[in-house]
Amino acid sequence: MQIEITTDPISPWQRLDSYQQQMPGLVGKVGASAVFVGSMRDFNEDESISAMRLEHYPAMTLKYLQDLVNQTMQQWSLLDVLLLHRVGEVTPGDTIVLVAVWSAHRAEAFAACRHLMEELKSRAPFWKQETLREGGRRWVGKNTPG
Amino acid sequence: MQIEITTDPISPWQRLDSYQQQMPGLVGKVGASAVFVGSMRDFNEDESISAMRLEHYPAMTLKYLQDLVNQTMQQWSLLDVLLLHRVGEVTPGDTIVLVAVWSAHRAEAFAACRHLMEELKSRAPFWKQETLREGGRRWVGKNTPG
Amino acid sequence: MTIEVKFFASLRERVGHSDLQLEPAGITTVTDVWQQCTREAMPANVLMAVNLEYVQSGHPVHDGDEVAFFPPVTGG
Amino acid sequence: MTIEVKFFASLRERVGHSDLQLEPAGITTVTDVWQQCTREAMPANVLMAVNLEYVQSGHPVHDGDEVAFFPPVTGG
Repeated sequence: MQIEITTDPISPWQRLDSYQQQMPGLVGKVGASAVFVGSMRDFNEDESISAMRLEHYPAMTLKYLQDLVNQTMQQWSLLDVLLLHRVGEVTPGDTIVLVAVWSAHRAEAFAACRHLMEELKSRAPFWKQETLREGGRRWVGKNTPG
Repeated sequence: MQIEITTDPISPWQRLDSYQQQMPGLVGKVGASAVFVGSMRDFNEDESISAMRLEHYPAMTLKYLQDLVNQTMQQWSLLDVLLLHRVGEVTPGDTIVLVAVWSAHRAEAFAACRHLMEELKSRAPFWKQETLREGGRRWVGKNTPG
Repeated sequence: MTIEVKFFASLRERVGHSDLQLEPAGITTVTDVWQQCTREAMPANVLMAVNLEYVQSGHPVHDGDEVAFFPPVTGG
Repeated sequence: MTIEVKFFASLRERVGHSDLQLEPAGITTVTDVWQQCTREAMPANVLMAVNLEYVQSGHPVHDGDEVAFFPPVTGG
């Protein structure tokens, strides 16, 4: 299990490739992997967006995500979880979040991946401030339910 | 959009990495990617499994998957879909299926990825025959609902 | 022309054929195709396709059609 | 010791502070912490945490606690 909050760009598929190579003990145990990747769009609420800044509450974010992942792994008997979240300055196309789960069967993988994303989006203390292409900055007001 | 049925081993994350590099027009449009990877387990219905053979009905499988992907892309306004399925001889740990969808928002990505997998598992004409570690072969009877 | 018939997976082994060509004479439905191919009773869970589309056993069959019989699918 | 108070995102800009240290005298609840930091009314949608856990405004606050106020979260 790995949780990382980083200011560095995330290459989601390369990270998954290298992470999965480090779990050889699970070969033959894993029947299902479900992955969600959230990336920055260049358009939001009728405005073109040129950049975004992601702020967070470091100690609480890490604690919240660790508790969430532990609870989710138990609830759905997961074999492994990888969760990455970007902070700092990002531009359109950048990966913001990656959630990957590994389990024996697909129902658990789908449900757990969805649960992690919905909880993260509604409770983890991150905030987005958008830079509008036409000038100015604005805070994103709230996340929409999935 | 790409659909491929192959006897070659599938490296899911490397395939996703190279596929996504070929869709530069969608940078900034994609807000969500959902991926499911199904892989071969070494244990099923109380037996250790050493290998498996995947048979299919080539012309119907391809037609079925093309129709399914087209219908799903329309229903959830997806930006792109990649669907890979292995056939022939496989061993534990091998990737059997990869379904990846790209969309503007996460609800559509999750729902469409799930829909593609459930329809594929219940309707696409593939069949699995397992080789038991203790000797003998057996056909898998049916897929369980997700 | 003929009717092309295909059997897959465990049903192929049970019926003993993977491909058959049938003369269309006397064939109206998918059930007729089955009965011309084998004396086995049609299993309750058999799936059927005509020209690559799922159908029911009463579906009409015409000269030149491809008819397939197979067990429940187990891909993915 | 003191009570450590943090404000984030739009609330940090509105209140004009990111970090404050308060003397614990006279402070019993999270609401008391807010009122010692600013004359602004507490927004209806504000979220609050004590020692990195979500709480409600009536939650007790003790010397040495870390108290945070922030707007609805927008990560992911």
